[in-house]
Amino acid sequence: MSDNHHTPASEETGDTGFFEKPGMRKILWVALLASCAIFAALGIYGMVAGWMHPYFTLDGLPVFYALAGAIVAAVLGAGGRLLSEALTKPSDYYDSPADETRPDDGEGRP
Amino acid sequence: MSDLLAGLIQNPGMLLIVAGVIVALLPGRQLRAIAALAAIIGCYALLASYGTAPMDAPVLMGESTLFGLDLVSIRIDRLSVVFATLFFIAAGLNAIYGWLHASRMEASMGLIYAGAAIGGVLAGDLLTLFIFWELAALSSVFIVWGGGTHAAFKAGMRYLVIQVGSGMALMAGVALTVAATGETAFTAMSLTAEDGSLNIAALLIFIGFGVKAGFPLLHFWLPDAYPRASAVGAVMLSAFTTKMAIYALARGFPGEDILMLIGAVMAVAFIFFGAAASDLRRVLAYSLNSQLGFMVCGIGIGSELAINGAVAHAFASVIYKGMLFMAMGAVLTRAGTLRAAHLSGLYRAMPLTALVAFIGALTITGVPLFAGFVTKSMTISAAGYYEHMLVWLALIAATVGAVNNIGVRIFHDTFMGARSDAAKVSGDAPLPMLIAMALAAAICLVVGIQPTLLWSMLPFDYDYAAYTMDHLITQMQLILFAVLLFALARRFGLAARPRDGVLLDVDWLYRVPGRIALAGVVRGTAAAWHRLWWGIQAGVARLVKGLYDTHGPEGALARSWPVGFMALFTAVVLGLMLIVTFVAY
Amino acid sequence: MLSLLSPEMAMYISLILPIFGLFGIMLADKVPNVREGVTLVTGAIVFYMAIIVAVAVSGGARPGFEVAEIIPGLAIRFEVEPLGAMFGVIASGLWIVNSLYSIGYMRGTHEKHQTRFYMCFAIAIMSALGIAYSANLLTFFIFYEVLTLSTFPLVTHKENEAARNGGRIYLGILLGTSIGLLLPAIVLTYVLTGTTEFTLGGLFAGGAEGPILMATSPVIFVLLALFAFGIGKAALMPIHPWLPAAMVAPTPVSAFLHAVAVVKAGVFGILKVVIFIFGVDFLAEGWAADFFLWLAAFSVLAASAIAMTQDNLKSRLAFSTVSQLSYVTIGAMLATSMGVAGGATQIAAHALGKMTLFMCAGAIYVAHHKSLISEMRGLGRKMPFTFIAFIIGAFSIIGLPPMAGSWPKFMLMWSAADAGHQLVFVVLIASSLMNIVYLLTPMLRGFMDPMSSGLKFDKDCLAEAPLFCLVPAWITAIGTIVLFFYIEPLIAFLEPVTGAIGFGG
Amino acid sequence: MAIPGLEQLPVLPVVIPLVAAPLTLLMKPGRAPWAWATLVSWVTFVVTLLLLEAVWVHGPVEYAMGGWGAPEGMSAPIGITYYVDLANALVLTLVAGIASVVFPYAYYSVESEIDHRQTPAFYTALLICFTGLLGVTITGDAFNVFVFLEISSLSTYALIAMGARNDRRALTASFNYLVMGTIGATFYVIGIGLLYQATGTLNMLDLHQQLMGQSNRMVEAGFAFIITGIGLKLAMVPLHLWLPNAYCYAPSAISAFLAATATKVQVYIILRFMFSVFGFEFAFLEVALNAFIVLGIVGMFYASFVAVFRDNVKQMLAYSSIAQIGYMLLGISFGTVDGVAASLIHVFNHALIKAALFMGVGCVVLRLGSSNFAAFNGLAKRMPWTAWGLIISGLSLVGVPLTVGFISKWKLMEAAFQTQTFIPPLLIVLLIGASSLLAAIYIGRLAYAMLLQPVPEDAEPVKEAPHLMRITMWIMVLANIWFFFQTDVTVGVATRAAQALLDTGLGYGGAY
Repeated sequence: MSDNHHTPASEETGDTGFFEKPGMRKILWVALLASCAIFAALGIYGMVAGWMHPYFTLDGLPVFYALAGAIVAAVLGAGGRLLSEALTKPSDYYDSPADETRPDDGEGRP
Repeated sequence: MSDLLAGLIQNPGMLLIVAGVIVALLPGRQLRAIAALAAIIGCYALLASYGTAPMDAPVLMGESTLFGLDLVSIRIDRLSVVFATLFFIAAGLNAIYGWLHASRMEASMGLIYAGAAIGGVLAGDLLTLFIFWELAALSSVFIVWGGGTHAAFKAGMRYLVIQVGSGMALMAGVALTVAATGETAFTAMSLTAEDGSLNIAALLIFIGFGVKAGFPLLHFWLPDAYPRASAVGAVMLSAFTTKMAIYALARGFPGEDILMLIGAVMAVAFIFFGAAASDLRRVLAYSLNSQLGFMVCGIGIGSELAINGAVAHAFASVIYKGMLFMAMGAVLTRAGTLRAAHLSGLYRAMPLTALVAFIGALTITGVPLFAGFVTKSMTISAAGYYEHMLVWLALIAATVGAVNNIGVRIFHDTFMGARSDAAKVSGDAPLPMLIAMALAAAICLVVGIQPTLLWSMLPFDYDYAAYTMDHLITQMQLILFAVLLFALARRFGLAARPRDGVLLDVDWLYRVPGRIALAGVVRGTAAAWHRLWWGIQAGVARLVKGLYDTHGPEGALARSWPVGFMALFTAVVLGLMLIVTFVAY
Repeated sequence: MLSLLSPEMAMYISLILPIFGLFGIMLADKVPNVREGVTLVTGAIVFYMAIIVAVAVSGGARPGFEVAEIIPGLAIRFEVEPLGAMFGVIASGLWIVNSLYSIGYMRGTHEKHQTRFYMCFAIAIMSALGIAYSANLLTFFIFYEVLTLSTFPLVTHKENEAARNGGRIYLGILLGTSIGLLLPAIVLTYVLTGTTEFTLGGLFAGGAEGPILMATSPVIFVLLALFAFGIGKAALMPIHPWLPAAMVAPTPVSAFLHAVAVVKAGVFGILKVVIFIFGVDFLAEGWAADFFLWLAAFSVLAASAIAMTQDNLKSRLAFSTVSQLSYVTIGAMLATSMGVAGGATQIAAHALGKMTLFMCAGAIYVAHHKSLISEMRGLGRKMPFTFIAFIIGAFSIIGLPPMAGSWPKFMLMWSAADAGHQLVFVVLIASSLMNIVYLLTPMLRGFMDPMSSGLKFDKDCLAEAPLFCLVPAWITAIGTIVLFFYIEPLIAFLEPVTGAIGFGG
Repeated sequence: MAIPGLEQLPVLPVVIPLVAAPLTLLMKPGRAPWAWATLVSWVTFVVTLLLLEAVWVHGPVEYAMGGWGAPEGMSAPIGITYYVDLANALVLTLVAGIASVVFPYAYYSVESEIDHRQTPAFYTALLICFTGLLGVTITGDAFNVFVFLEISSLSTYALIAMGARNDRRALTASFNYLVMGTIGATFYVIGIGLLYQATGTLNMLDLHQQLMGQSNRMVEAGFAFIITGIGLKLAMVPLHLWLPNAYCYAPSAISAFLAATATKVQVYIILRFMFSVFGFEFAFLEVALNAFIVLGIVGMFYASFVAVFRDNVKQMLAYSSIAQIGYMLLGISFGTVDGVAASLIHVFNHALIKAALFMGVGCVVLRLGSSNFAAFNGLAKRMPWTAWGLIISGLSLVGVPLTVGFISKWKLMEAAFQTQTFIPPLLIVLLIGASSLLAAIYIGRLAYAMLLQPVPEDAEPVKEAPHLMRITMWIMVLANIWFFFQTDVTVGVATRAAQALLDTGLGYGGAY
């Protein structure tokens, strides 16, 4: 999944790795868009030419999977965000934060 | 040697458990790791020597009698052998992964845990299954505690309670079954009795399985406990418990319709939770739970293809999920945290781990050439072939969820991007960890490229072609457009990482109101009793005092009376006597 | 087993030898090593005798003899059946373990009056064997009382105010229920049937002549109530307070009370009464047992709840015992062959498990003088062997394989299914889960929970209790695992009495 | 009598001690009177045993004093008749048996508690008392009962008063007893008078015949007087007030002897009158029986409670006796063969128990000079034989198996279960159990002091009681165990005796 690498922070820290170089990122974007286009086109072709066999009428739609991917991703992004907003409590909600740390009991565990 | 023990000890899982006890006594991590690996190989050799058998003609071994019931310690058929083999592979990978980092307890309990899982899938009857079922719970909880924090301790306690609860439900179901039928053979059963009513025995067993399989509402222990374990421990945990339950469902409830619904809900619901969780291993745990949904759906569909798909997916899932947990474990080992908010850009310091995570992401999302593609396709196809559209949709959605949770959250957000403070780590994962991850990655690739290797092991002979143009195009469309959407969202600043903190789940119910209620009941009972007991004691004390006042040496009833009084009193008694005599007559 | 002794002779010896042991102990007052040696040798011989008896019984023999017939139909008579033989082996076997442990504990804590302590133990074990081998209710009652009286000095051993109070409650409740309720029950049995002999199939069931009373008669309920509450050692709520009250005793005594003899004698009595006096099938016909079934179920849960609130480890264990004993009562009151078999195996399994727990609790006290759970945090690292043994014992009590405690639970569930009381399942499951919380948590905290900063122990400095404390605990801990695998022989051994060999047997 | 040469047997138990008593007075103070009294008690005991055996084998024995049988044609016998059936044979044997153990026991105790010069008088009084008790039991004549009652009572007053050397309160106690005993005897004799008025006979057998069908005020009143009078002698609650002090301050041997015999004889009289003289045809009997249930239960509890709190062991035992009388009344009140048998069994067993206990206390008094609880602390270490004897007989009092007390409790409960009274049987049984527990408490207190309390630090070392006392005491203790195993004598005889008593008409209708 050579996907999106756009993280504004990278410029700020000035610590640019291999994937943060602007040229590299452009290449990745182009590759992503191109492969999307190719598979969408292949899908349409397959469906029109009839050598693809949908299970249901729904996926008989030529770019059904592309749409499904995009829509679910959108819903998931929004849903996840909402869920996070609604159900996330401070870290000390159940336990004290100290509980999460592993004390150095100077002994090593059994 | 008792019958029972003689039967059980032929089970390679049992031998592995014995080895686990021995390993606990060995000094030195290296020595323990070597011994563990040797034991795993040896036990696998034993299993291999048993060969395999078709589903309809299993080979039964290690028979014994208990309570007049026939126990079968080992049943060899293709379903059990494939799971056992898988667990051996996972155990081997775990041993290698923990070569340097597994504590004594983790090394030993890890072996026992694996042994219990192997024993469980080989078990030919419900009682033997129960024994291993509980053993798995018992050994795995120590691995949770291996996390070494107070939070891990508490999570472990909760984990143990729910796991034992699962075992007890199983036991209750078994007891009902044997009481009704006298049979303990572990074969397919049905939730509905012949007269159409609910089969309570089967239901209890179903619930027992469901807890370990992470059915929705019964799943909460999984995201609670797994993230608390140590780096090594989480890898061990991810492999066995849930897959053992999947095996049990595949054996016990193939084609049970309700499973499709349950699986579909699992597959979809948990991707949202995964998206919302901030701890990365928690993200993985939810993702694991969502993947379990695939398998549950497959079992629910129940056709040969679907069962094959479920089993194959379980196989792949153990490997890639283990691999992802390994990668996260490596990050934890190096960076000391797995809070998403604190991590990014790790690929600079840990390029190989990043690569593994990448391969893992490719596998779980189902990119062709990787194991996930072939195994997921089977289940999705089965859903399609048998016209279960809702299931089919759910599985598609789950695939997209994997793209987000694993591809974006685990791989991209952690390893890519700017270097965070936490990412200034000392180097890539230690060598044994890398070796284990590499082996896992290799398996993913081998299965992905040469799926027939796996096919031959699956329960049913079913000629399934994964690499068709249909599958390739649809799957790639799905993944690529999802990726595109996430990329665009990031590009335009629409997506943010989940908030840092605790994500509430069903466990809130028992950790907050449930806890209060339980404490209330317990305190109430105790207080009621103590009050009653104090009351009794106080009452007795009062009674004794009262008696003392009247009957004690100074009391009116015990004093020495003057003789005149006595005489008078006697006269009174006589008078009474006479009156009564006359009146009564 | 090859033996020159007839089982009858073995019974004589095992009932009389402890008395000789008693005098031996008394004579060796000033020489502790000889004194304890006498105890151990006596224990070993008695155990051997119990095994001879058990072997003979498993071969189908029912050795017995009559001491005297008091009134027609009322005799002091002994006869061993499998259940009693099992109890005899458990009691005498664990007595040895307990004696070993006592040596470690009593010397470790420098207790006074050790000679009296061992003497009382000898009488107590004699009476436990008498209970095990009794052939009728009268004999049972006699030894039941002797057991109560002989353990009283043990309970009040410390001779302080708390010990006296505890002893008062102990004696008051046990004597009170036995004389006030059990004796009337026995007399009533005698009045109704003309005998008190334990009769296979049930005295009231009446054998060939048919039952003496209707199974649904209220008299049966009254009798059952008198027995169930009269055998106060079974600690069915609300007759249980003597058990926590007896916790003032030194730990070996607690272990003895809880695991070896006293409470076991109680539940053994309940089983005997149900099997031999009422008859399992007879009881199943009526409705009387149901009340006690639910009372026992309530007892299981309520005692667990109270246990959760106890900070003193021993009193927590005491309430746990109350809860676990009610399993046996549940088994008996389910009135199925599998139920009584489950109850019988629970006696054995619980004996081993609880013995371990108490000995570990005592070991902690000997080594560190800690008895409150809240003080034990992190202690596991200092005394890992003690804690591991404790955890094994706790697993057994919870009912997890591969520890013995899981089988009785399974058999009780089976029996509940047979009897159609599915609610019992809920009770058993809830009990297991509560057991985890209150038994396992404190001990695991000693290990798995990181220590608070105040508690730091030297890494290499283990501070275990003396070996005499530790080894017995491990013997019984391993015993629970062994019994798990050897449950089938035990079931087969008990089969002539329980009638349970499993499905369709 | 079918046994040749034994025709005079029934009269011997009375005659022997009666003749022996004045002789005692002539003896030198010291060992001789004691030895003589002991010898007499033994001979009497042998005679009573023979009598018991004869009655057991051959049935009731009748003996007309001086050959004054019923004249031809007259139904009522003129002279005094001795009539022995199993019931009184049993009590006779008991009294003589207790005497034959207590008399030897008395020697050291008397030496230390009584003025040396008074010993001949003491043993004389003792033998007279013995005679009286035997006479009361053996006679078949209602007025003769009164005579012997007074013989025994008068000597008893003297005997109790002899305790004054140790404690002056013995005098008051004796005086109280004298007043009360006299009142009781008076009531009894008034009752007899009324009956005589109604029937014209004093022979018990004949009385029964005459009373059949009679139920007028005079008979009612006679009944009330007799029951109250005997009740007073019996220390039936609430007429027991004289007893505790009398037992407490009497010399130890006297306490033991009286506790074991005096009240027992009274129980026999009650039985005799209620069932043999009045019988079931007597309408008021039911009411009386019901009253006995209540009185019995009240006595069982009330006296036990008092006993629990007593600090003096002798007093504690005295109150315990009152409670035990409650059991006997309870047994009588059932009005069944089993109930009466239980009562008789308890009469026998309780005599053994109390004799042993008071003898044990006597040993302690001899060595430590006190019967307060404090003296008993750590006794098991100081005087182990005495202490263990006390414990065993104490357990017997509680009713622990392997001791006779258990047999009593068992038979009583068994009888209770088979009765139909206005109180549910189960409740009665539970109450019996509960009151046994009270016994367990006060005996437990004693046992705790002896076994588990430390010896007082400033205590001087003491020797065990003399062999003679220990041996005699242990004879009683062992009898407590022996008669648990040998129930033929108690259960067997008592059941048949009860059968005889309940059979209408004093033995005429019965096979025994």
